[in-house]
Amino acid sequence: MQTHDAKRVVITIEAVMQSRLTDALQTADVTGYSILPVLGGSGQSGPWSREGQVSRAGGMVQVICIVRPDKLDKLLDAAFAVVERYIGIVTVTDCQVLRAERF
Amino acid sequence: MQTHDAKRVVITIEAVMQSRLTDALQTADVTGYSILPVLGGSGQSGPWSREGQVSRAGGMVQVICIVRPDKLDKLLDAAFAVVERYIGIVTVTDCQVLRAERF
Amino acid sequence: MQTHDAKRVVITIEAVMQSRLTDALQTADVTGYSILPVLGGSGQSGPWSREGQVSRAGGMVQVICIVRPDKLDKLLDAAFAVVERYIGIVTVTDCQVLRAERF
Amino acid sequence: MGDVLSLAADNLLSPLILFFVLGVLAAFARSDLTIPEAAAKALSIYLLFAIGFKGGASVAAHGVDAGLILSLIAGGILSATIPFVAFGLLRIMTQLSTIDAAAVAGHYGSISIVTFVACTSALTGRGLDPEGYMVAVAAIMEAPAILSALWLVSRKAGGNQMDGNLWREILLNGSIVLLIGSFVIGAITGQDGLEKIASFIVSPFQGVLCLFLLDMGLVAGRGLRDSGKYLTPGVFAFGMLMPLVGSCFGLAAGMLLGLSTGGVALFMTLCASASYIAVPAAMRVALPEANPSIYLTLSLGITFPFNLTLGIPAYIAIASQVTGG
Amino acid sequence: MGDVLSLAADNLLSPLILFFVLGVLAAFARSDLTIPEAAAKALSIYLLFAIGFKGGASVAAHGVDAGLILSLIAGGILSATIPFVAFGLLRIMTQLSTIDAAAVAGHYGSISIVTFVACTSALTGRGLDPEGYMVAVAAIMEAPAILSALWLVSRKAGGNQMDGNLWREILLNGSIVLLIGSFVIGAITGQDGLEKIASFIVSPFQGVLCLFLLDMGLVAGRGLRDSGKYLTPGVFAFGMLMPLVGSCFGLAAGMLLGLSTGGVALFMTLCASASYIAVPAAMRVALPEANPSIYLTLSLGITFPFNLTLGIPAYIAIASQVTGG
Amino acid sequence: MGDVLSLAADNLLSPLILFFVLGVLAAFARSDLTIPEAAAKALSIYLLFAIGFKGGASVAAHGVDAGLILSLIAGGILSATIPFVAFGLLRIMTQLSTIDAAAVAGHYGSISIVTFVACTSALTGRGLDPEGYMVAVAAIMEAPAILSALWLVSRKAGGNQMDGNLWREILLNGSIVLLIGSFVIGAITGQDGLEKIASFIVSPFQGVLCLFLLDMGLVAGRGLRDSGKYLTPGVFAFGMLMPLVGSCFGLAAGMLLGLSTGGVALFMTLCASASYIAVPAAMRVALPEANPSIYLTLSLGITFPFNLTLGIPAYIAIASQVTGG
Ligand SMILES: Nc1ncnc2c1ncn2[C@@H]1O[C@H](COP(=O)(O)O)[C@@H](O)[C@H]1O
Ligand SMILES: Nc1ncnc2c1ncn2[C@@H]1O[C@H](COP(=O)(O)O)[C@@H](O)[C@H]1O
Ligand SMILES: Nc1ncnc2c1ncn2[C@@H]1O[C@H](COP(=O)(O)O)[C@@H](O)[C@H]1O
Ligand code: NA
Ligand code: NA
Ligand code: NA
Repeated sequence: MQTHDAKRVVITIEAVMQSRLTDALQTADVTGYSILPVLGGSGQSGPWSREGQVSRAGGMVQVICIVRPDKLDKLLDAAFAVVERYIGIVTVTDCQVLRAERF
Repeated sequence: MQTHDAKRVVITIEAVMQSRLTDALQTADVTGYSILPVLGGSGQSGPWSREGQVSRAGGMVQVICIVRPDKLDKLLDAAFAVVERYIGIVTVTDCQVLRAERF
Repeated sequence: MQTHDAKRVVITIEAVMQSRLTDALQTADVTGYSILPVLGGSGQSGPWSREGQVSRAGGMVQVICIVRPDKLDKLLDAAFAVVERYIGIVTVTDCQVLRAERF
Repeated sequence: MGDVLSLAADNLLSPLILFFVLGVLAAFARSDLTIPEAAAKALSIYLLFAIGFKGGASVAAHGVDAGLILSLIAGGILSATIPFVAFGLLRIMTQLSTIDAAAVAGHYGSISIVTFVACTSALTGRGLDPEGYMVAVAAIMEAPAILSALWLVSRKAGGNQMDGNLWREILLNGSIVLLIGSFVIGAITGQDGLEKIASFIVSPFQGVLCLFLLDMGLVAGRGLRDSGKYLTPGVFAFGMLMPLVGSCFGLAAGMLLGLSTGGVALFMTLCASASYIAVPAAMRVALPEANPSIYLTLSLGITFPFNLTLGIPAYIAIASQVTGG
Repeated sequence: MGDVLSLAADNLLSPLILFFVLGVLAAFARSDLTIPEAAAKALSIYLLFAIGFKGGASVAAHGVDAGLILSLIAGGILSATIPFVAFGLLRIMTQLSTIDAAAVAGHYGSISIVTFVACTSALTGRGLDPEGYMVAVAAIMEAPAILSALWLVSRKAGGNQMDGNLWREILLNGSIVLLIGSFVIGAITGQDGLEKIASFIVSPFQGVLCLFLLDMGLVAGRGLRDSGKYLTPGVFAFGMLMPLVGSCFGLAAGMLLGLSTGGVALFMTLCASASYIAVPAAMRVALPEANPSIYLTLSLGITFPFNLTLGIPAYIAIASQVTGG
Repeated sequence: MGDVLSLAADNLLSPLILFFVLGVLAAFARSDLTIPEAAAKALSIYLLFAIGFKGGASVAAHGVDAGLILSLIAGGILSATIPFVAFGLLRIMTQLSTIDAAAVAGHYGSISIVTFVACTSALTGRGLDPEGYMVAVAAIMEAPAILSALWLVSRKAGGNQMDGNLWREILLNGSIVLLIGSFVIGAITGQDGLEKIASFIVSPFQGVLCLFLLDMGLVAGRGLRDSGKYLTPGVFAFGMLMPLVGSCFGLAAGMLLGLSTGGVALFMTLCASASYIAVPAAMRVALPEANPSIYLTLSLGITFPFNLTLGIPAYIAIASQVTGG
């Protein structure tokens, strides 16, 4: 099966920042992303969990973007501008995609 | 620690297609997969969100399969046959696994 | 944008073992991880689903750790000690991260 | 006409409608007010459970008669027929492609259970209790329209979208199974069963419905906000004309069947309402090329609020007039 | 015997049982009807909260007596003992490995709170109110069986499966904490407290229970569908014989303690029922080699419906006979 | 004083407090008892819906008077003012950085709706029904404190943390929209509307509140367990002194406005309570450098239980004394 090179960018970010991040992605011409829930975790500021929470503060989401390699830098610049002052982890992995015409 | 080469295939697909995809995987001898929820996202057809939704239409899931490299092609063929006419993104990443005997 | 090499370790493990795994990670000096829900899946022991479930038995979670390459072995040893007797899949992928100073 | 307007004014200030409006406004204002998916599904399970059970218990109380069987048959036929009318209207009024038009048409043959419930409570409030078995008619009407929609496409575009799996999914759709299942259990256990669980399914019902309508307002508002662009004038007009056309079929059927005033009004409402749960899911599988933004926005964003606010009072007024009830 | 059958027939047509059956049928037919995980958990939290509180309030009303303490002790002993009986039976009747047999045995020493509730409402419906403190007995019986199961394995297979964490997890299991906590709060606040929240925990209780049984039917049906292959004739027979054997222990204990008719029937039911929440989670941690499909399918797919349909009426009939109640 | 203590003792043994305590204990003991996120959100939506609607219906019943407008203005001013007092106290009593102190201060200007409800039910239990419009005052007080906190930071640290998005998020926060929306709907539909949904929002209210307090206990206990280290003696003392200071402002305002005894006690409670839903979310966006463990632990782990147990009885006693009610 024919596949194409692409980059898989995973941005783990606070739920309160989600719409700011996706707005920034939109502005950087990244219109494709999927959002996954994060149940809990731990980092420099200790452990947390969504269980029983009512407030959006203190929860995180994962925003996953599959992009063509040449769009990566613009995406990372946009993402970095949002996560800079905030908690947030950005990882980039090489991947292969089917149907590159969809990106 | 001893690790083994494997492929990590992530198929983001509409929730209504989930059972069709897993049936196709089963038929292609891929019996191991995990399914993750997707909260929302955006693509060529605009943004969507699971919040407040009652219908399964309009939601997506992520189906993740870890497979031995030699099983990849069969998996991709099976996945492609299902996603072809539908919304769906298939990415493949190289990875290392512990305990390859389990695959 | 400047990025740094890192390893993305994804451990899919039974929900009942989650706290044991994160305790083991903590002991192995891995203090950063995020936990994602898993809705269902299939493996050697057949299909399962969280839908309608009340018990934690029979559900899984994904624990994702981004670590510096030199910390990988310690992490894998710690994870292996926990998953050894249990159901669990450990994959390692190479990735690039922004802001390596946070790890 | 004055009567319809006063009924409609009354209706517009009921908590049900106002909570729907609150949801739409909150979505337009981009408030972060949301109902979690699991909670929305739980609300909808509660409603189907309660509606089905109460319908069944009422059948147990009033007995099965020929009207039941004939109404079921009429419901099935109407659900299968109305999509053709809708398709014709869409071809005249809009520029939608065959596939999009067929998908939309399927929604209008099927029904919206919340519209059904809103009509039932308006009727009960006026002492016009409908036949209990109308719940079963509602359940029957969910599916046939889907087949008509698929037939419309296959006739024009060729190809067969149906497989065995899809058949099962349509007929054993969760909401159909729960509605019919609860109806049957209500019919078996009758008033005894109803008494046992009345303080769960009867007394809090209106309040739960308010919350559910808030959620529907949020979802509809989000849809209108993001997909309002698909609502060309023709499409928009269809969304308000079609329920009126559908209701005429319901009126005719209800009169032929000799239903009570409440029953006729409810039959009109069923024919006028459009699905937004079962049919969209089936359409995604069978007609993935159809644009979901069009059918969802039309059904949930235009026709649902139209029926809720103006339609139901009109159907009740007409049914009262015609049956002399 | 005729009495049991008529009781059973009555019981079989109650909404509770019928909703369980609906769930099983929907799962077998592969309907996509499901209750979201969060909603199912919320239902179970509601039930534990209500059961515990009502039990505590009833103890506050009737006062603590020696029966309470003795019943708790008896419950603990029975929970620890019954697994040995179950293990023996499994060795005779089935080919299960030591580890699988021990894991199954642990489930039968522990209890199912929904079976408990179903029995309580059957009793209340017949005017045979059981002692309020039976709730506390139920809570006490959750855990000891787990230790017996582990002891059975360590004796045969060597090795020690317990660590401090597991102890804490078993004893501070969410369902035990909520049940005992609500019981204590109910006992402290008494009738005053109960009055404040009665319209939340008393009146809607039966209805919520119906929904929960629907969910249990869905889960049990899915289990039977996917794992029915593990049900060899021996295993299947065990799932129906063991509750009867267990109930005899409960009968003996209830008579020795001098409980009321309702109390005896309830003790029989507790001994007859098998866990499907707390014990499976503990077994996954302590005995990962045991096959969960076997113990879950047996407990939820065979013994639970057996007790619900035939067991409870039988236990009530026997208890009535024996106590002359 | 003796009066306060007896009120407090009464209060301490109410189901509400006891379920909160159960949650805290379960979290400390690391029990796996948890309420799913979706269920907790559903509970909070129910509470806001019911509180708002009942407040609006009560305004409809008693009519709008000048007191309503003046109370709203007073509430807005107090919410904006109290953070400055809190900030001053924090500078004196603790070593917190400017940013952390400002973030904490913002929480104390805003309000906790559950504390509000707990006070309302204590008042109703004593026949001291407060003015219905206090719900609107509570809603108004949610947001201004946030602006004061941001102003405190920008004055000291320079830079502007506000953007248009944040404004919208603060003012159209889900809980504010639902509370005000339900209030308005309650006011429009009045007693008629209330009667329709009373068995959903009135009768089960106390029971739902118990479950919600259990959840808050679990979350607060987890916070204290994991972040107790941030509670230096000064911070800890602030968490109990600040509500008393805030309540004095509420007392003064309530007296000036000429509110009823219940109204004064409720105004004191609003000023004494600290936010743990809306403000933390705004602070994460506007002041990401502030440590959430500090403000959440203080607000939910110290001040909330302080008000629930000792504060509310004290405020009621003082209000009764001062108004001679
Ligand atoms: N190395 C990591 N790998 C995966 N997730 C992480 C990592 N570090 C931080 N996180 C996530 O980001 C959150 C905030 O991190 P921190 O700011 O370090 O407390 C954590 O609670 C985790 O959910
Ligand atoms: N490039 C992408 N990266 C991640 N997810 C995507 C991407 N493109 C599409 N998706 C997901 O697939 C859904 C449908 O995409 P589309 O068909 O382009 O509207 C989107 O709403 C996203 O959830
Ligand atoms: N190859 C795989 N890829 C992804 N997930 C898997 C794979 N194998 C197993 N799993 C997950 O692990 C669970 C237990 O696997 P097993 O022990 O093989 O039954 C499955 O139900 C899946 O959720
Ligand atoms: Na229709
Ligand atoms: Na038992
Ligand atoms: Na305050």
